[in-house]
Amino acid sequence: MIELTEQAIDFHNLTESVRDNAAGAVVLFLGTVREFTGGVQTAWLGYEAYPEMARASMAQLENEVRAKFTVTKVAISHRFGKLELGDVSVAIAVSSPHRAQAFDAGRWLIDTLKERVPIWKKEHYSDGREEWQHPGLPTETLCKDNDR
Amino acid sequence: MIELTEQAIDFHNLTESVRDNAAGAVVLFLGTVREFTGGVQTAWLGYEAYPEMARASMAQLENEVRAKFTVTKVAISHRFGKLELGDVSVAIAVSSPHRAQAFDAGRWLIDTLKERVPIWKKEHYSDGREEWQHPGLPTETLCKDNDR
Amino acid sequence: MSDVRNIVRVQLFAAARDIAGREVVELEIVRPTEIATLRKQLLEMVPGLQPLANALLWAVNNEYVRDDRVVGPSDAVACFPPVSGG
Amino acid sequence: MSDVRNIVRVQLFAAARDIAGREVVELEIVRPTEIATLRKQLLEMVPGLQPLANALLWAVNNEYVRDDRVVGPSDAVACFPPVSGG
Repeated sequence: MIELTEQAIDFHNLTESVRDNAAGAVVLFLGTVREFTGGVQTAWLGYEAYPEMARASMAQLENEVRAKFTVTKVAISHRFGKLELGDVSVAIAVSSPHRAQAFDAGRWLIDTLKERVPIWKKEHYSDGREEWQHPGLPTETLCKDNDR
Repeated sequence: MIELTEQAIDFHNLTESVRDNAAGAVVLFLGTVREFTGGVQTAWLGYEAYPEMARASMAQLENEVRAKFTVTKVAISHRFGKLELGDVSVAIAVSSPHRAQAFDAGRWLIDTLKERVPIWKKEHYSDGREEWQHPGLPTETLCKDNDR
Repeated sequence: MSDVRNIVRVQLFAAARDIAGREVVELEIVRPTEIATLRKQLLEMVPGLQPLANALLWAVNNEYVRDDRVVGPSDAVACFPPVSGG
Repeated sequence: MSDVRNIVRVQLFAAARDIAGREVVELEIVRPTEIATLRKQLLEMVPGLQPLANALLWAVNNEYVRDDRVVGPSDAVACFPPVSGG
């Protein structure tokens, strides 16, 4: 199950969707909006997606995780739009006959999603600054004056 | 939060209980009753606990995981009694500022719980046999005739 | 005091309880006694536990203990086969 | 047919879209053209993207592509900085 949504992610339903009598283990990962990063306070986050490619890319992750690991069921949901502190930005649920595979598959999915799926977050700090998060790019190329 | 219960585990509530603005990651692990193990079909499982020591032992796990990993909140619930196929026998939820620590802490908790917490399961197979699961003990010392 | 006869109650679980046919075995001790001694007494009283003897775990007051742990009548003592929760 | 002027629409996202001040840039091509050529045209049209140039990623029809990928006017082309979802 692949989902890209502007609504709050129903991670309970996502977890239920991967439960299966063939599985002995379920792993759920939630990414949540953290208030402090290295002493800097976040007020809220804006997530932007390239929707068609993000959905295709998440579906591709599901295919690849099935090829790499022994998984029974997989569900991935990513949220976009404005997220407040503590909100769930991404939820990944995996079931597997055995727990080692469930943990490894869940970890591979979130690591690879963060490398590959075309979604971007913009930090809105409590001091009013805002900054796109583009790993590898120097900050000064990304900061815009708020009035620009 | 530590729980030993004969009721169905409310893993949604357990997950909510570890969410925190200081955390960027939540990992939930569920152990569920699998139907087939090496071609042998399970009908149901009976879980027995030494309740006082199981609770003390799970509380000790919480202390140790906090010493070993950077975790924000921890919740562990184990069920006992009769469990049907697909039921959740154990749920472990961990939050952490960063995802690697959340995964590592969750995995350490379930691995160590299985080694240490005094709870035992008895397989009730679909062919009517029943068998205590005691890792390291030869099966013949554990099988009882049903009429004994 | 050294000749007062005391009772240590040993709680059994899982296959050990099934084999013994009871949840508690009462062992008589003359004075505070090591787990190693209790083990010998338990196996004499319940010979059916012999096949599990080397694997049996012992706990006192909710903590695992070794053979040289000394226990008295006020301790909560338990004996059980390897755990399999999760 | 080789002299028909065609338009490739390049979708921009995140900081690239903010810097360009628009969601789509239309680039004129004479014939099917490599991404490397589109990149040059895009940077001429939007010089503000220069500091991001080496990091920009390109996708055609929802898949990442390299500089030598050839595209025509019917392809869905997108250009954006490194992703940061999750």
